Amino acid sequence: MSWIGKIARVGRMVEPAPDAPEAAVAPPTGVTGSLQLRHVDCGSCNGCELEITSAFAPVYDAERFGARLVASPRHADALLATGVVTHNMRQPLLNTLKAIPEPRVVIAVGDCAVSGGVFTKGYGVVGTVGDVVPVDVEIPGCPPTPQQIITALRSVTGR
Amino acid sequence: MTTTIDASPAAPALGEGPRAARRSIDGPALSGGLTAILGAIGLTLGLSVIFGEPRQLRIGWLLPLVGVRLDLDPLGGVFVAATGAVAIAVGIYAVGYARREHWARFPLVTLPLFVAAMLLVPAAGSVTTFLLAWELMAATSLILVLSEHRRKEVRCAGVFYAIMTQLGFVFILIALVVLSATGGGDAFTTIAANVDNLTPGPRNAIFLLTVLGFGSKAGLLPLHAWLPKAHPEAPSPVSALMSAAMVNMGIYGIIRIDLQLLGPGPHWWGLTLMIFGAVSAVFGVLQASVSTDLKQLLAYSTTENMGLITLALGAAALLTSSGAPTVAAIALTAALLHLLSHAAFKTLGFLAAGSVLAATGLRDLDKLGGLARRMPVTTVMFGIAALGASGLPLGAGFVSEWLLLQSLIHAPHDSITLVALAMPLSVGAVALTTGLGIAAMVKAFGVGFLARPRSAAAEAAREAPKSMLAGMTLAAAACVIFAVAPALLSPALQRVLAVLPTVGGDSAGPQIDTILRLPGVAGSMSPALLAAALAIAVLLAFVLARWGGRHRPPVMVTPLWASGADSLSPRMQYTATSFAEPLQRVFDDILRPDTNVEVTHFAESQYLVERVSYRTLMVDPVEQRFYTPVVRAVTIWAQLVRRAHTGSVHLYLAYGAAGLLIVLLVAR
Amino acid sequence: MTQATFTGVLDLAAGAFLLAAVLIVWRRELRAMVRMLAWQGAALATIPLAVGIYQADAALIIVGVIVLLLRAVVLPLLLARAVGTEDHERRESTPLVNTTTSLLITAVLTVLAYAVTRPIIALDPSPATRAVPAAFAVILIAVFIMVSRRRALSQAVGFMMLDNGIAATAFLITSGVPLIVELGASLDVLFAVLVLGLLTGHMRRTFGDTDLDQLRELRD
Amino acid sequence: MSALAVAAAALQVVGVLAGAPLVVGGMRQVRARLEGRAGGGIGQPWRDLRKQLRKQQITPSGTTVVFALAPAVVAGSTLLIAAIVPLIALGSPLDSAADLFGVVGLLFLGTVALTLAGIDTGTAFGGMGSSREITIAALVEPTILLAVFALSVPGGSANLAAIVAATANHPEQLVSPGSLLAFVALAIVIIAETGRLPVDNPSTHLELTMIHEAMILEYAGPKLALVEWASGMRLTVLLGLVANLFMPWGIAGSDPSFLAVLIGLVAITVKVVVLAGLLAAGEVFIAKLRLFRVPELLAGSFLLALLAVTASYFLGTPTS
Repeated sequence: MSWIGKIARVGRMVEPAPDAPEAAVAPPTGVTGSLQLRHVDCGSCNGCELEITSAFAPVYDAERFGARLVASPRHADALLATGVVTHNMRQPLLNTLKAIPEPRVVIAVGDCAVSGGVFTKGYGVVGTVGDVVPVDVEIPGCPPTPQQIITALRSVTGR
Repeated sequence: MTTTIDASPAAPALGEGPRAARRSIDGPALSGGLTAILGAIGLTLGLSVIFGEPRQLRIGWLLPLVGVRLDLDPLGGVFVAATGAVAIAVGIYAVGYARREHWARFPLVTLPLFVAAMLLVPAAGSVTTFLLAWELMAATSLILVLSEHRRKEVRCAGVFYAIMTQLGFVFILIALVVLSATGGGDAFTTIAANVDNLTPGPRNAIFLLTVLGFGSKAGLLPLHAWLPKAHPEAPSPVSALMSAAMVNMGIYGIIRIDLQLLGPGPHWWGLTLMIFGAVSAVFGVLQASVSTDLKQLLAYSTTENMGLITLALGAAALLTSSGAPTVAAIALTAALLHLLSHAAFKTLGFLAAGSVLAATGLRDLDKLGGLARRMPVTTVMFGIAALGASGLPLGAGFVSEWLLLQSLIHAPHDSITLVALAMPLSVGAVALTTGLGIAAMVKAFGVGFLARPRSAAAEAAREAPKSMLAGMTLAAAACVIFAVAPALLSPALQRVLAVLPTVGGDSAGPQIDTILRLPGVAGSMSPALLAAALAIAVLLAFVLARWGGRHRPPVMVTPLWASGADSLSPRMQYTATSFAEPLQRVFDDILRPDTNVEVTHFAESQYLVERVSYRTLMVDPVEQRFYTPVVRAVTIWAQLVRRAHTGSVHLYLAYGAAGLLIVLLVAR
Repeated sequence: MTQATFTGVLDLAAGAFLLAAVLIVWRRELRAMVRMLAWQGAALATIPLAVGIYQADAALIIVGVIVLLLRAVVLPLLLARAVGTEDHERRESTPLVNTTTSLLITAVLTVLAYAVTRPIIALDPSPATRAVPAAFAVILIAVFIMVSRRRALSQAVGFMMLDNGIAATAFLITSGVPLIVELGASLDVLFAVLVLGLLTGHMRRTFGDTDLDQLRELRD
Repeated sequence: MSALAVAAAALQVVGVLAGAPLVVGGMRQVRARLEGRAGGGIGQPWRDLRKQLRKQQITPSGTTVVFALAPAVVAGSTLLIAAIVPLIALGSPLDSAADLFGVVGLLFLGTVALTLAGIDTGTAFGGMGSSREITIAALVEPTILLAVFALSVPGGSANLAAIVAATANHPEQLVSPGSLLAFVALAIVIIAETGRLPVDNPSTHLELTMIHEAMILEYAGPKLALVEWASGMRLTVLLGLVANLFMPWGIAGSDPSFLAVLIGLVAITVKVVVLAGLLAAGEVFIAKLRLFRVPELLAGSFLLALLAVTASYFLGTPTS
């Protein structure tokens, strides 16, 4: 009983959506408003992961723009890569990208993924995500805010 | 008999030369051909009896005093025809199989004999002839089981089989001797005429003894344990014959003696049969679903299916005695149809398993896999058999299981409490059996034939030779008929039902047309229409999947998704053991697997694990509880008897003389 | 109240009565069990109420109201108070027979109840007696609960279910028990629950929880 | 069999095809709203489907024709069920071709096809999902058949039209214990068969807790679309079936008029929407059961189904 009361009290906690951003790339298949994402942590400090999590949580609710995280790259349209690419994660990153059916988009999340951030030229680091796979959309920030992530996702879903 | 060739590849080359020169005849072809011809004769004879007049044959000189008496009526005709049909497929298959496996002369000779004995059993018209044929069948099958007697497991299975089959024979012998003594004659017809003189005491005793005896042949609990041992160890064509034809003889015995001769009995007869059937079905399928040996799985599935048939027979008996002959007729039709379809899909299953065994030398599902690419025809064949065994629509077993369920739900429930209580529980048992049967067959087909090979032997598998494929194709054709067009069998079934006394002539059983309709109760189903509609629906689904196709990039072949790693090794696949593990855990209390976990710690710290070994062994709990004591008792007895065996011929003569004296004194 | 409605209400009450018993077997949480027990009491009270209204018998209606108060409100409240506040007290942690098996045994017991009570129904087939098997099944299930549960409170729940079952059987077979008999029986139960409550409290003070296996220690 | 009855059956198939993604979307939307989110909208599954249908088809190396065929078999068997069961009108031309047992068989045929596909991939997750799915399916079967049994007692037949017609003619049977127990039992098995909470979590990302999702991890593009679509259709058809078995109001007769078909369509839409909404709302309050506690749930539902049969046997006989 108390749960029903809680649901009623809380109501909608989602932030109002700002206007849709300009499209960064055309929607991969021509269908707007649907984007399944496979997330790969290439060597992140988990800061970006936390922000991604909250982007999909009730307050920011990325799902209302058609984005959804999925378990298998086979189900995905886009690769969400976080962190600098370490030696150990280079091959898994390539494998994951290869497993995603065409047409596909690569989104680099966070300063490390985009430019290397504080880990640039570290001994275990191969380079940025862009050094390993072709990146279509970049989300700068250390870590980027959920709002930034959502804006970037909307620029791909077109919704 | 000593020209047995070992399995080692070098041996045939050495042995082949001189033998080929000595015997110009082709043993496998002759034996297989003879088997198939015998089968064809049986099939024709059976069908001619079903549609024509009963046939009789007396050979007075063959047995002293009573002679051999063969009476073939439509009921026997069904079994003769079914055995014949199985033998045709097996005979053709055996040609290639015996060549590939280099059978010795002894099994080659025995194979047609075995088929002949099985054809004689349902044709027997008197107790003596019946017992003679029964024993001939048991002996020949034992020889065939022991074909590969060099392996220890085979010998062990052989001993088990010999003891259990003779134990069953003793039950049948006692029962039939009592029956013929009280029935005033040797011939079944005489007994049938006098059977009303039987008092309930001996009648019930005969019923129980025959159910036990015939049940042991049919693989029913608790006398089933020889079956999953002997059937897998026999060469595959023999397994097919035993599992698809020989077990039927147990059912035949129950129908002939208990339902027809002793005829409508009290309620508890039907109930007893139902309980035996339900327990066997559930236990059999449970063992099959956790078994990892392809042939053993099929053997347990035989126990399951015989259980279902017995359940249907019991339901028919119970319904007859509660005054519902129309529904009883449905149950009986279900039993007969399931018997026939089981013969078809089990033949196919064992023959396909034999192909796998011949191609890889493996029966262990944990080592198989990937055969779909290497042995495509065999895979399709096993798929058809597995679909039939799982009782799903489009499978051979669906129609009969549907009939069985219909008969159970339409049982009259307002008059007799027993019926009202037995039927829901039976539906539960049948449903659990079907559900677990699906799991077992998915495991056998999926793990055994799909995915990637789990061993080098499976990797190197090659498709079976033509004659083996031909035999399997015949059986597969039969399966398809049962699955899609059971209407073709309808005339034969109607004729047989008409002669069965429990049902009676006037209520002729369900109408099996394109659309199956049940008489007296509302219910209909059409396997053919269903198949056609499903085909259309699947095509529709394909068309749907083409929608938007012009936007698509070309199809890509990529390696499996290995969660980011470079590749998956075949050892990372689920095996049969792991596949069945959830079921094994759910039914832990019944299966009681022997599990053992050993954890070895590093010497430095007990928090660091060096090695974990996990071992689980599936043992048949019934076997452990009931059989080991029996076998031990027999062994002790044998030890005692051994003391009388001194080796002295004089003493043996004295035993003989003493025995003769005792007989004379008693019979005085 | 027409005959059809009466039969319907009676059937539903019997069904709910049995269902509550099944759910008590199913659930492990003691609070949930007590709640189910209250529902069962309500279903039980429906029987004399329905019979009373159908036959226009004021005494039966009074009995029904008393039963409703006592078994759906007072006794469950007492039991709920006895349910410990500590976390580990709230569940039937490890019943002697696991839940799946318990449910299957319940199935068998129900079927048995139907088989056993058949002759009784045959004596006087009426809508009321046809519901007797459900009441009898509850008696068997109650005994099973008392056999298979560890906690003293589960035992109390089982005991009350047993009494519910007996009362229901009595209502259904005789179409109403004399007021005084019902009152006496209900008082007995009340006392029994009070005694059980005291005992449980005592056990908790002595052993720290109410696992009945602890009583074995008293033997030594 | 009139032309309109055939048209009604065809309409059922088309309706299920078009409506299934909307039902799934609606359920997600209900869940989102109760969680305080805005949600993707009811049309989201349709957008996902259209997108997946335009994506590249992938054949994982080593898979056989079983893997390629399974989605079509699942979808096909579900479409066939949609044509058989009385959703809009009673007189489906296929009604005499399959009764409720046949429908259950078709349902399992689809399950088996997908299970085999899961094994066929040869990945650890595929095998794991298949193993769990088939275990649950095996344990569901007794309940489902007993529930069918209980349902067939009042009408004296397991044919769907007969059951629905019997309930429509005697609505008072609905409040009998037998009928109510059968409803609960059937609801539990449908939840188990369609992979909803608490048996399976359809929106999980964690492979180790997956059942249905684990089997289809290797599917991509149009095949994935077909599988997702089929599982939505499965849910829709079963919800519609339950709705009409227990609340057959508004369904058109076996020889319907145009207006009756229209009313039937509206009625079934309303019923399915209400049921789906309730199911989705209920799911918010429960967590997934541990895999080895699922047998408890299924044993419970088996017991309920058995009680349903005995209740309708012993209580349902009319007083003389």
